[in-house]
Amino acid sequence: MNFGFTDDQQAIKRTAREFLKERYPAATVRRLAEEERGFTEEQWQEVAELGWPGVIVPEDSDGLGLGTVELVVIAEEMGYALAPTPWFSTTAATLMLVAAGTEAQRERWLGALARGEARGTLAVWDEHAGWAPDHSELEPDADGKLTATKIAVPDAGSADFLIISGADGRHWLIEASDSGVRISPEEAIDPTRKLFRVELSRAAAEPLQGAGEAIARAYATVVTMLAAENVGVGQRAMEMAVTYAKDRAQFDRPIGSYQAVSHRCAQMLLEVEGSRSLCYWAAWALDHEPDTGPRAGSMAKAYAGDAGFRVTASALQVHGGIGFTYEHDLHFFLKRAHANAHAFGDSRWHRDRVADLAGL
Amino acid sequence: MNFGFTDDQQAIKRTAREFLKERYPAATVRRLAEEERGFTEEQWQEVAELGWPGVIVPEDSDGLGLGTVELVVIAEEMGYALAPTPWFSTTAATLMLVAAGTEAQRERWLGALARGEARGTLAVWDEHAGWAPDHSELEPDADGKLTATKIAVPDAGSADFLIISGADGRHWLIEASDSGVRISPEEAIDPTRKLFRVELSRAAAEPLQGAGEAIARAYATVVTMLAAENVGVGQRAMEMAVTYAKDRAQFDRPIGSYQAVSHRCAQMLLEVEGSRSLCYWAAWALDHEPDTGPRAGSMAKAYAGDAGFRVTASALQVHGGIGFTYEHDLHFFLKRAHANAHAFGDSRWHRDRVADLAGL
Amino acid sequence: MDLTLSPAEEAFRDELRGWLEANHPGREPAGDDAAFEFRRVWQRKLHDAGWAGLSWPEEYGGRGATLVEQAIFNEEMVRARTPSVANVLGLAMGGPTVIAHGTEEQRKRFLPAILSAEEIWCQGFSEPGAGSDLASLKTRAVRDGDEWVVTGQKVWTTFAHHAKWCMMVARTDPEAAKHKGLTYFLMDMEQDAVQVRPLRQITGESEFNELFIEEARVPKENIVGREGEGWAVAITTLMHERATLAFGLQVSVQIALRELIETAGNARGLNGAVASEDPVIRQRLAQLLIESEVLRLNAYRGLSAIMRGGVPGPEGSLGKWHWSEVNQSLTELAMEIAGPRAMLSASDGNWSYRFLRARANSIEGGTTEILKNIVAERVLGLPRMR
Amino acid sequence: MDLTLSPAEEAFRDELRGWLEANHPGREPAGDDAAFEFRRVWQRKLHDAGWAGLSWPEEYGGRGATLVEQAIFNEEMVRARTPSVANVLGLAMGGPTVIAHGTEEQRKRFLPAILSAEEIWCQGFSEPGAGSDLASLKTRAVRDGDEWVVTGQKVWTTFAHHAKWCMMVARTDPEAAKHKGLTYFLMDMEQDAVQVRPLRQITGESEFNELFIEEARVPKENIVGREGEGWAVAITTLMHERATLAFGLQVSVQIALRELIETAGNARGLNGAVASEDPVIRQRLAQLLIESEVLRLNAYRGLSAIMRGGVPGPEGSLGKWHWSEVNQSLTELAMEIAGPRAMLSASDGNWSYRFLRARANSIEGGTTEILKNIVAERVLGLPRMR
Repeated sequence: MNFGFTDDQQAIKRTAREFLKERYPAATVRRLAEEERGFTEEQWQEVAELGWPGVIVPEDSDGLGLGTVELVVIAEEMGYALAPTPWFSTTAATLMLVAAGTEAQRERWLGALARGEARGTLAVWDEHAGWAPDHSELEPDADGKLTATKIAVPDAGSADFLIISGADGRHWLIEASDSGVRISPEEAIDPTRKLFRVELSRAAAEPLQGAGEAIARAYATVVTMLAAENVGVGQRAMEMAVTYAKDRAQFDRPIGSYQAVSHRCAQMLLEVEGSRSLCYWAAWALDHEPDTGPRAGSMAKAYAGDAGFRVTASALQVHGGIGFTYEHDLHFFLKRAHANAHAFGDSRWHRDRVADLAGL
Repeated sequence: MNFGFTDDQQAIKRTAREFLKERYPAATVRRLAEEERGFTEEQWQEVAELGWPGVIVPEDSDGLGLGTVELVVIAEEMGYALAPTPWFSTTAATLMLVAAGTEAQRERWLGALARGEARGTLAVWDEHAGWAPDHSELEPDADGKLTATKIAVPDAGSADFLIISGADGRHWLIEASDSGVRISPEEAIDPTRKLFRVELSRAAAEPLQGAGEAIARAYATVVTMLAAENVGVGQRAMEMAVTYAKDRAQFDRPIGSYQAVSHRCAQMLLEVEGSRSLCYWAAWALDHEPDTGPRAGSMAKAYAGDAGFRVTASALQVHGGIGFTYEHDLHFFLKRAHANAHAFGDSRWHRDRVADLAGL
Repeated sequence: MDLTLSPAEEAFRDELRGWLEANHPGREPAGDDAAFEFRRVWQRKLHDAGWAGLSWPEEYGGRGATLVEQAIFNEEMVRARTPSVANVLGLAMGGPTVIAHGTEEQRKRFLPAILSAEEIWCQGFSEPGAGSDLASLKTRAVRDGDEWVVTGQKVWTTFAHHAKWCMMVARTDPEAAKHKGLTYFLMDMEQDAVQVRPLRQITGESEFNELFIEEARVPKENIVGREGEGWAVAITTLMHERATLAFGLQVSVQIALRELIETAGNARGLNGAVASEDPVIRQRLAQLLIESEVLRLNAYRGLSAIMRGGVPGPEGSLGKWHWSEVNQSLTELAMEIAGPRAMLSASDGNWSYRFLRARANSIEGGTTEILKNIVAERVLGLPRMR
Repeated sequence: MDLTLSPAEEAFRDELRGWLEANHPGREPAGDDAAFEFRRVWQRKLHDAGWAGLSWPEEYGGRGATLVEQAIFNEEMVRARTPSVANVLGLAMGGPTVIAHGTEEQRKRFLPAILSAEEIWCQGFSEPGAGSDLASLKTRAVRDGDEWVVTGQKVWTTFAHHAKWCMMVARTDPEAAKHKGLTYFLMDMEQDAVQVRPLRQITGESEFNELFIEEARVPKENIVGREGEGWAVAITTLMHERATLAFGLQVSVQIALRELIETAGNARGLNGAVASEDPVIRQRLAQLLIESEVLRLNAYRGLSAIMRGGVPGPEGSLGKWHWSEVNQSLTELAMEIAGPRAMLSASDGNWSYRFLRARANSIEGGTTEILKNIVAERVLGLPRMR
């Protein structure tokens, strides 16, 4: 019984921190944020060389065959660096294939994914459905083709295939190159993760197989990754706020010596650490305690969704006016925390799930 | 358009403040809190001499023929002094009779009420129904007799009659002396307002008449009075906290010079003043704008219910350990604020009503 | 207590309501310049009809309106959902400051052009190093004959790129104690020595500016109040900001909330049901209805207090602070109602923009921390924070 | 990361679980004295079976258990809903302090009787004028031969009326700087010079006491640590209070929340529906489930950190502070679920009492304000509040 990381996990964390710090300094993040695609092929290849796209791909498909804890370690660092990369979206698609792909789909894609030769993404929101991430009303045509519009699909513009959710928990794989697929950029609040509108017009769709439970666990893993990103985002925003509070003086003393500021920072720590505990637990449970996993994942997402936004907004308040300028980096963190809070089910929705799963 | 009180209203307020301060010092409140009945006949006679039981009784029934604003002025001061008196409960019953009493009921009771010769109360909660104050399931027997148990009925032990609510918004008047009525004290959190259990066993019941709308307005007036009490309670608790924060020193300076304390006190002011604005507006609307009245009353009750508890709890935190002792007076205010928040619909219920009445 | 309108007030309201029905300018066009021009035209139209500077004395082009009429005016503007005017700061802060502390010449010179929106005003108080601690400002002004020469840097100057006049505080006596050596100037923005650099905000737009002032010239007749007494004049400006704007702010919340309720009535919420029928959303909308009512009522109670007592007091700080919290909650709820569209900038009703913009509410015009200090010290009489 | 139990840990758990099944003492009786006697018997039973002072070294009557075993122990106590033990402060604070700072003689003298509940301990730190500012305490101790003579007043001494020993800090050098002149004593409560006056609380019960100390005698061998170094020893006690008790506190929240969910499942809520099916209540119960999970996980993460680093650190402050907020929310929600019964003292599940009792949570054992200061200064490294 030990919350500490193994040596291997520590090594991944250290590598991630150093690599991302080196390759994604604030200026780079800012530049990528202003571009439409948000990353370069070279940057993706570097990520692939670290093996990250294959973390949860089995070793016999060229992956690392690791688990959710390792995903969460990387996701937290991704949030800390706010690195714009399609690693999250492609990992989400990979999780779906590992959980519920047909033999042929796994054969076709997993190795390529692990080697960084292909990318995927996960499209859940119908244009006109409610906000629940599992509430798609999409039905295939009689011949299995799909016609629909999905919104806010991350990194779809650079993906080779899309996993599409539909009514009754069904999912399909569609290749981006299909003539029935039209992908166009949407203006996202968070410019460090590119969102796209995906219009399908009788697109060829291969159904996934796999049981509902495996898919549920894959979704729980996806939201745990987002929660972990918010841990990193919150940690970084808190560090920025603490540093600013030490440096900035008003009325002849550092603002961090005022309780209005220092207690605010203490509250940030409370929420960041709480988020972190839940994420690590959820990750571990998803790997080792299948019954607990989905509940833990929803707990982590609900808490870290709220906390990420509150911590970054609070950090902005500590910074005062300067934090409200585009020139300062803080707003990128606030926007990511906000977007993550609303992606794949907001806190309200995940609390409802926690209540369901706790038998309430 | 003027939020200021008229000269008459100012005079009532001044009299109330002085009379209650004189007659209900902390030691008296504390003594009455520990008695079962909670007030003496002499004390009631003093209140009656001021005309307060007759504030909303028409002048031709020996009342003052005044309105809700005057009730609220008195209720606020009652809360400020935390005077244990059955004025609230008897006024609640009086409001019901004025709104919906039959000619005979009004004839029989209103004059006596106004002169302080009789007291009534209002019993709403069935023992086994839900918590909504309008959710009684009580039905009369075929011959009109009532058999039921009502809980948490204020001052029933010293009332001459009870107004009993039932299913479908019906109400009855029952005399306390009826052989089918059994009244026993309940242990209340707030010892400055005595609560009773009322068991009816085929008690003779006279139905009230009057339209649903008049009754709804009477209830809105009752909850506005409770809200006004919480304004006075909150004001007093805030004053206690501010005084303590000025006097108490820790780490060689008054604790009120720490933002953790001073900002807490500022928050109290925000909530007390907000409650006060809503109460005055609701009172005015109940007298002058019938369409707005019930919505305003529910707004005042919801806000002042929450605020009263938060302000008194916050004042306790400012006081630290000493505020948690029975010897200190603060807890009586906290308990009243809490009880008022839950009486006649809690904040949740009143917010639901606000939503309904706003057409949501 | 009498919250009804007098016959005169009713007549005023009916007149205004009729005028607004006939003269409503429609929706603001997109684009900063187009919108600003639209607001200028709208203000001129209001002014021509005698609706601008309503409460100013008639001799200065106002209407000498009562505070209640001013309130009715604001209420009717909400009801009609009118756009903003161009010279917000001139009307709400500049004019009242000149009326209170200016000379007769200054009043004659400046007030008419404020009303007509011919001359737009901006405010140069904050500096990079002097935010909440305003009196630590470093911009200097040195006497040179009949002029003062001003050098320094200002930030958060709204409308600077449209402004003719900047109400500005600068240090004229570097030897004096912090609050003593300051003087209040009206600086002409149309000189090369004043450079305006737009400050891009997290919303992407540039509503605010930085001013770089390099030996700008201000004639001595443009000092408001006396040399070295700028702090007191600045406080008047800030009080008017918090009091007058607070009334406008509660009105803007009423509008926004009405729009949000409409949005919620059309949005499909959790599991596809209508968002405004969701019990959890309903609770929060109801709470916002209540809080926005508190803002409105407190503003009116403030008016009643001013009617009895004279000048706006520190209680105005309460309204500004409370408004910022309500507006932040409101926009956060809007994001919740937007569901996955909360991630997109182009949400219906511009909610994503408003959500980001609201983060500044608790900073601009006095941070919440400073406002709480003011309430604690000046309203509750608690000891000064050390 | 490995949140599974090792085979040894599983064996420990199974043994304990079996023992608890066989030996659970049932529900605590009503009445202060009866309840206390019940707790004493229960502790003795635990001790006899080797379950008391689990983590203490074996040479002092403990089991030398690992921190994880200690955690498992707490978890199993929750699962079995066991009552409290009698000597809470002796086990959680007194024993660990004596182990850390005491002499070998003191360990031998005091530890066994703590474990067996023969000698109950209380804590005399706070004074009427020294609450959060503990080091400003005024109780004096003057040397008289081989004894110290103690005079002063203490408050908030839980269990004082049952206690044999009081761990107490007194000023032994009035000339020294505030934190320097203090010494840590173990004072025998069984002397006339020590008067215990129960302090009635807002709940009506008297869980705490005041101590009036008039020339009480403490032999010099009952000093823990050295003369003048009492502050450091007291900090150890407080750290253990926050760290060890925090683990117990999260367990108590788990129990309470489970009970509240049961209550909500049986209560008729708004408009007669089952309370736990109400969407608004469900949201709040779910949030409490999440927050209480955070408390549990943070406590475990704290253990992992101690296993790596040694002593409990200031992070313990985080848990105590967070717990108080969670427990207050929980009891407030219980009142909401109680509906009109929230006005009555005799509510089902004793929720009204717990609701009132919870108000002290953010004060006792370090106010939330002080804990936030500690977190800000010692964990985040922010400048000292002035």
